[in-house]
Amino acid sequence: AKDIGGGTAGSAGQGCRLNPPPVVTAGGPVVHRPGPAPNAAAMKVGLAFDIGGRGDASFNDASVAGLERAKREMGLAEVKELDAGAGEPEDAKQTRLRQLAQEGFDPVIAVGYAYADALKIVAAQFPRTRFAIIDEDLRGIPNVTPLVFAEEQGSFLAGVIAAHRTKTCHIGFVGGVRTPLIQKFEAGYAAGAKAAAPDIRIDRAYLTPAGDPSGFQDPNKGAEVAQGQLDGGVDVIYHAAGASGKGVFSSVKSAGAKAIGVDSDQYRQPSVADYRDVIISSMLKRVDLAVFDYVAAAARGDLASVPEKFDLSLDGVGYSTSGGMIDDLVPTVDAYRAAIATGRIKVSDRP
Amino acid sequence: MRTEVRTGTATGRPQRARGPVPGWAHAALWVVVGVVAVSFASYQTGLPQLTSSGTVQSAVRLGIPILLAGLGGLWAERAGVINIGLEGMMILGTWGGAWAGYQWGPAAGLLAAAVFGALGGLVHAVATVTFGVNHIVSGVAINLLGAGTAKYLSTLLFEPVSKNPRESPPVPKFDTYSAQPLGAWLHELENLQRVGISDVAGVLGGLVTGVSPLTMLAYLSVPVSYLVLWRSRFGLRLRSCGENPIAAESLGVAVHRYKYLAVVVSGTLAGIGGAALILNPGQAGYLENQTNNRGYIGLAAMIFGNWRPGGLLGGAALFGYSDGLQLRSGGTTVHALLLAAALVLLVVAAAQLWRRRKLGAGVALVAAAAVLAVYLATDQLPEEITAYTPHLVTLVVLGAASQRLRPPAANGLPYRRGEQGARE
Amino acid sequence: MNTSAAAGTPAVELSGITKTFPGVVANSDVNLTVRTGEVHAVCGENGAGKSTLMKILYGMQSPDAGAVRIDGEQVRFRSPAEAIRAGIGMVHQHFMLADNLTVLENVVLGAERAHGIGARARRRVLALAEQAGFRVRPDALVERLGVADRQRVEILKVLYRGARIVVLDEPTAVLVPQEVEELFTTLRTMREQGFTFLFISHKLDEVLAIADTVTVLRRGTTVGTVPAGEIGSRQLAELMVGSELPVPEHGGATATDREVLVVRGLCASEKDRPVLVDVDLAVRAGEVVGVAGVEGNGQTELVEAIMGMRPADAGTVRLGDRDLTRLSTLARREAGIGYVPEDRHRQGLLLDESLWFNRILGHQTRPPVARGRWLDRRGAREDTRRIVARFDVRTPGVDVDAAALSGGNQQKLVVGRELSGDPVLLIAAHPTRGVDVGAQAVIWEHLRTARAAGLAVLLVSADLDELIGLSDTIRVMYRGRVVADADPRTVTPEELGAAMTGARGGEDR
Amino acid sequence: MSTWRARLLPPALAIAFSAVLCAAVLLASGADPVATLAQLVTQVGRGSTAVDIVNTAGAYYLVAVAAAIGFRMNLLNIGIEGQYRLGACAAAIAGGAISLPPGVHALVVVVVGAAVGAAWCGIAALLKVYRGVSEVISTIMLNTLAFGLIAYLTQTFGVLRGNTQGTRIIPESGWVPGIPLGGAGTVFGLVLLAVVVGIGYAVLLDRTRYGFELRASGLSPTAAAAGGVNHRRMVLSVMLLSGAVAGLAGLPEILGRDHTFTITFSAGYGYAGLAIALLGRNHPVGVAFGALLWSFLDKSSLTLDDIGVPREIVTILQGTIVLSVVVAYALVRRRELAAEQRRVGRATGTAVAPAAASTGGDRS
Ligand SMILES: Nc1ncnc2c1ncn2[C@@H]1O[C@H](COP(=O)(O)OP(=O)(O)OP(=O)(O)O)[C@@H](O)[C@H]1O
Ligand SMILES: Nc1ncnc2c1ncn2[C@@H]1O[C@H](COP(=O)(O)OP(=O)(O)OP(=O)(O)O)[C@@H](O)[C@H]1O
Ligand SMILES: [Mg+2]
Ligand SMILES: [Mg+2]
Repeated sequence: AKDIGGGTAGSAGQGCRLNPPPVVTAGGPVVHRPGPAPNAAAMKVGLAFDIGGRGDASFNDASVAGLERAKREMGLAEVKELDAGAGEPEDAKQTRLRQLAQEGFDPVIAVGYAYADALKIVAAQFPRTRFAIIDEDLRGIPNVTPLVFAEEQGSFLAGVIAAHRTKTCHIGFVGGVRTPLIQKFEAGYAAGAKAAAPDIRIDRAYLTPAGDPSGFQDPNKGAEVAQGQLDGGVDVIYHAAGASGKGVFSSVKSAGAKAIGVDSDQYRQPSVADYRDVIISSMLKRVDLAVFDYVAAAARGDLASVPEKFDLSLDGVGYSTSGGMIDDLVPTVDAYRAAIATGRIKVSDRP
Repeated sequence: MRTEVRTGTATGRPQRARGPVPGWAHAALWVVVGVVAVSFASYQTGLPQLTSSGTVQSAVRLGIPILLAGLGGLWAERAGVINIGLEGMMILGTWGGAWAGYQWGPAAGLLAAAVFGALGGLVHAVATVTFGVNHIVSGVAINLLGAGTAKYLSTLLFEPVSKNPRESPPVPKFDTYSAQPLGAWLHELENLQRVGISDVAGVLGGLVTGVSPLTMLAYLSVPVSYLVLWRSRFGLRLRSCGENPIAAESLGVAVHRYKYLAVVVSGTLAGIGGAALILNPGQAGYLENQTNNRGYIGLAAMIFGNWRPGGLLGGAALFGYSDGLQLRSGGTTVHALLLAAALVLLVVAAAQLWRRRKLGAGVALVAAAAVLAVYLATDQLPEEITAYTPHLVTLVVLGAASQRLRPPAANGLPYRRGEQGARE
Repeated sequence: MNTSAAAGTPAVELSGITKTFPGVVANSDVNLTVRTGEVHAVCGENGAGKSTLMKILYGMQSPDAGAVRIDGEQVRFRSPAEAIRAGIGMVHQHFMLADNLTVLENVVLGAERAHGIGARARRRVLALAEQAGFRVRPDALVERLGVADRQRVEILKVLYRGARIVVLDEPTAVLVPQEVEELFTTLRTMREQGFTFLFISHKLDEVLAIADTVTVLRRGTTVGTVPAGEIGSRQLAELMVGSELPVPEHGGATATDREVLVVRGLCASEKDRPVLVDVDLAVRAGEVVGVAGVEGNGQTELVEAIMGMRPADAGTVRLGDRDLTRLSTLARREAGIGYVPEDRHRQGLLLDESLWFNRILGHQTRPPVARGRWLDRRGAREDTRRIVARFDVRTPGVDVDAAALSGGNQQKLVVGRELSGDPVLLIAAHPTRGVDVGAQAVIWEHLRTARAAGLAVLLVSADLDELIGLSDTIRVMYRGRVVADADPRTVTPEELGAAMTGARGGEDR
Repeated sequence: MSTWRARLLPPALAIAFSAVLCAAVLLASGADPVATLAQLVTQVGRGSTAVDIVNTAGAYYLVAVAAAIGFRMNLLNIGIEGQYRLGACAAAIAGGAISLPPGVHALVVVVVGAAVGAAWCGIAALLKVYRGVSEVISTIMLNTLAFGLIAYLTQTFGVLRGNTQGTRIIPESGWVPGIPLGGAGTVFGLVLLAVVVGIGYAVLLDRTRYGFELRASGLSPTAAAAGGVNHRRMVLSVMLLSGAVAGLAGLPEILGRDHTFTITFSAGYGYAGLAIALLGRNHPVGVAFGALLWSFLDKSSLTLDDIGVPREIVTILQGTIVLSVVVAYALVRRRELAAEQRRVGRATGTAVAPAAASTGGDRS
């Protein structure tokens, strides 16, 4: 007989005993943006991608989006992107940065923490060029600006959403590779879920241990891991597994459960359009915003105004509501969000 | 040329080829031992996942690409051509499958994957059969070439659509089918959670539910390969090329043609194995590096299976099972697997003892004790190790069993038409 | 001397056949006519072009010039398949069997169209075997068969394809006299049934015993065709080599009392199966001890065990005062053993390397080719030149690859190498197998000289004439045991053959 | 006399053939092959590319020699990938944990790298020698297992710096200074290690008894055995040697630049090594050229993005070069052997006539 989708997961149980959302007195988060966009017509920005490169529907693409906006709003003259290869040696990264600096691009944005070491060397060689690095808190080099995010805070909200949407009081997390960065996602997610529902069970799994990058590139494994969690009673899964996330979505869909996307608004992402009806929300990491802000600051010559960390209070991270599947939850989630933004809830970045 | 004329027997007396138990019964016996061991472990540890239909379905999904790649290896090596280029052919298959699949549907994707894999096989055949290049060398080159070509083509053809040079646009998948009402009945049995019965029901249930046409094709290709290679004239000729091509040629077998055919079929199967990574439900489209060494693992499964389809099936199943288990339920079940392993080792020891091989029995017994000790002393294995359970299992099993393996006699040897006697 | 043998349409007519390989003219203007229903022998030295001619007839090689006529009709085979269709079958000098396939599979391979590969084929094979007068087990793996059985399989293959004209390329090389006689019985039976045979052998008495007509090739061309009844083996030999046939002659006893090699109670096994059982053996200085035995009765294993290439389960091997039992092959060689292996291509030479590089093999720890851990390349070259000169190795220099030499010259190089470095014991396994009479004579002469100088020699050979001619004493092996001793001065090949097949014990036991 | 032709002709033919093929591919996809080539060549002069080529060629040379040592004996060590990464990881851990005088410190690190590489390969060697497991399969499995082990080691002995998990920084006493060329970058000091290994490899193969036994075993294990070469011991020692050399390959980068092993450490050298060894015909000098060519293609290809040509064309180029070079070698080798046989035939043809007349027992 032909299988016609639809599973049994999610039909059982009434969900968790939920904590009430925190009461926030000071209202919503305060986002303050520096004045109107400056003119950047004389600027040439270089972009060095991390593995995954353009089209990853994740932070590489988000950084491009930031520059696109800069072009529109600030008249940015020229953007050049250079792509990285998998497992490439350190000097390839240096060459890429050097090449951009030498060709007169300023600022040069290194997308991804993998550039940290290369940047230390190249930045010293080009003291007059301004560099930025995404995802690595690289301090103490005058011409390098780190653009980092509070992933754990965004993931906290994902955890809250999951806790409110589970019927089995059992949720899952699927990480691609067990790196410190991905563990921040896990930590925030678990903390959020626990905050909203103290009794909740959380299954956490990584596809590969640190150092084996294939965990971000293997949807089949993603599907199996998710399937395992679903069979074990999980009915909401949050993933931070790059391209392997596709596999997670597909398992979730065939089990009739729910998923939370990561980095960008995955509901609107064409490559996973097949699964959009199970993507109830996505944790947003606004690399685009950070890049735009950085370019604007550079155009103004005021790099000191770039925030130390793009967190909830700066809208550097957040969550999406596309698809309207969590509209009823927005007040609750926003309450948590305000509590974090105002510092009433502190989210740890270690699981 | 090296025609051996030695019998190897001191007695000069022809000995009987096989024991009293036919090979297939032997294999079936071991399957039973395995299932019993695993259900015992499942009972002892209270982990139904060990034999749940879900785990078995995972094993099937993960095992199919390996099975197909292994069958590809089998075809080539039975004709005497080592095919380490399976990985490259598989990559070509994934690209071809995605490219045709996203435009014209899964059936076209399957066809294109087969064709692309076959092209890879053809290159290998030209290099090894026509030009006499070392088979492994050619295979390494084909792996490079396959990866490079797929990357290049996807930058060229996928990027405009998917906006990502490493990824294809979404590819439609095959539908899945289940054998009803058998599947439902097995599912009920499984849910009873009775010792033994539920385990068997889980395993069988996993095999007959959620099957896609591609999976059926893979299932079928095992007996078909057996029938074609061992029960048909074509297969006899093909195998003779792997055993003694000069003899085959002297009997009018067009050795080159059979080798070509075998390697092309090999590539085709590897290509279909690639398609299994993208056209089965739950899988993404083409993605750079998604084959992730499955071609090599297929080769390992084939060696593991002693260059026979049945054994190869066992190898792929073992690999898929241990991978599925560790992916789905992580460290605890892999830990429980240690118990099953200890049990199997005990049976091995008993079997060795029965055949009066004291040394073998001793080694197996010590190994069983060691595994059991690890099981009792720990309650979880480090994730860095469990993530590679299948690889470890393959290595250990090969280490234990590979001495009895029997590759085709002329496997990997260069062969040229009319060359015999050139050095006599 | 050319007698025309044609009466009626000849079964095979080869005219003006010419075939060259790089550097060699294998056949030049060969003419051969074979009557229907006769056994036609083709004789000639090694490399005279016999096999090449037969392969041309069988479609495995295509001639550069010349015509092939079968039953009067001109044909041009492009593959064995076409020759088979024309009724030609060939049993090759080296068996063409796939070890890992069964007897049945080997027989039906390539001829599946006739009766499939199943029960019908099996019945047909059994019937054919009966017709030819022997028994087979269709489902046995070929690797488990002895030499004679393998040959039966080869003959079955030919019959199964319905061949009327059968080429037998040196079918007797590996058989003992009794087996040869059985083969000849089969051939005679089949000749009566109308088969035509082309029969190649180096053993001239065999040729004269079975053949109706003999054609002699010398260096690629036909030098004559004579009815077998009208010629003796001496004349035949002269035809072949242009001079008298060399016989291994004994040349007087030189044996001393000093035991060089002493083997006691040697046992060895392969995968739980005994291959050597309690072998005792002694070779004294200046003595040649011959080991006779049907292939596969433990001679190979004995040599390997003495050389340390095969672990012994029990027993001792002593060289002079030294106990070698636990030593490695290299240490045994260093202790003074020279070793001419039975298969020069597999064990004697590195075909893709130069002659001087090959000179080092087995001597890599000793002057003149090595100094300590370092090679002495100059020394190796010089000593190779010495061997080339002394052993008449025909080569343009010592830098050519071993593969470029002909078999006889390769073997002379191997023997020369193994006699270098003053060995006290030489183990020679089939030292002249597949070597032409010229090279054979050189090798025999050197063995004899070395023996006279006090060398102890353990000689394993399938060539009973060689064994009888060279040995001071002969030990017969059967099923891994030494079952009999024979005195080469009195024993006949037939008696030896009987002992080798276990039919009865030798004279001394 | 014709041997230099036999050595140089095949790679030249192969590179030319592959270049033509890739040019065709480029044309078909609408790019300009000439401009592509020009871009590749001019890139060498830019920035630190030339130095990077040399540095990476050093590492490539080491892995290729490791592969070549195995190939010489018909052993296919696919596990170089795992061996060099594991060697580098272990060496970095050891280097970060100890403190010794300069020079000695680095030496210890180098020895640890080699030892660990050898040990990892040794597993495959033992399995092959004692259990008959094909080294092809076992080394593939060991490559994957090396991933897990490295992850485990960097977790257990490592530290977290920013987002990168890595081993402890090696103290300055363990660094190996490079040759600074200013803006063009710094040539790693340990590139010299590659040179030393290369010379050692050449001497070993050509001049020593061990090298002789190695070559003999590779050409014909049966003949070598009859000649007193212990095949098992050779397999074991050659695999250990190959693993040891592989274990060195990551060290120039670690001791010369990174001073730590991070989980993002360069990957893929092992597979490149196999290809380079084939390209260079396992010959010490040939492999050096192969390594430089490979490295040049890798490094220069980084610039292809600049002119909008997909960088993967270089991977295709590399694949076709390897395939066509082996085909070319096979063809040339065949021609050479035939020519030699002809030569022997000619030379002995003249010698046969008088000798044939005196055939018999009267010659000694
Ligand atoms: N394929 C080949 N390539 C090159 N040379 C060859 C080839 N086959 C045979 N030869 C050469 O041709 C000559 C004739 O060889 P052939 O095998 O026909 O001799 P033969 O009479 O059968 O010798 P033997 O008594 O050793 O069997 C020899 O010099 C041999 O080296
Ligand atoms: N597959 C076969 N093909 C050709 N000949 C065979 C085959 N099997 C057996 N023979 C021959 O048939 C004869 C009978 O051999 P078989 O092994 O059947 O038993 P046997 O002689 O009774 O053995 P034993 O000596 O143990 O009593 C032998 O001469 C053997 O050489
Ligand atoms: Mg011959
Ligand atoms: Mg011959």
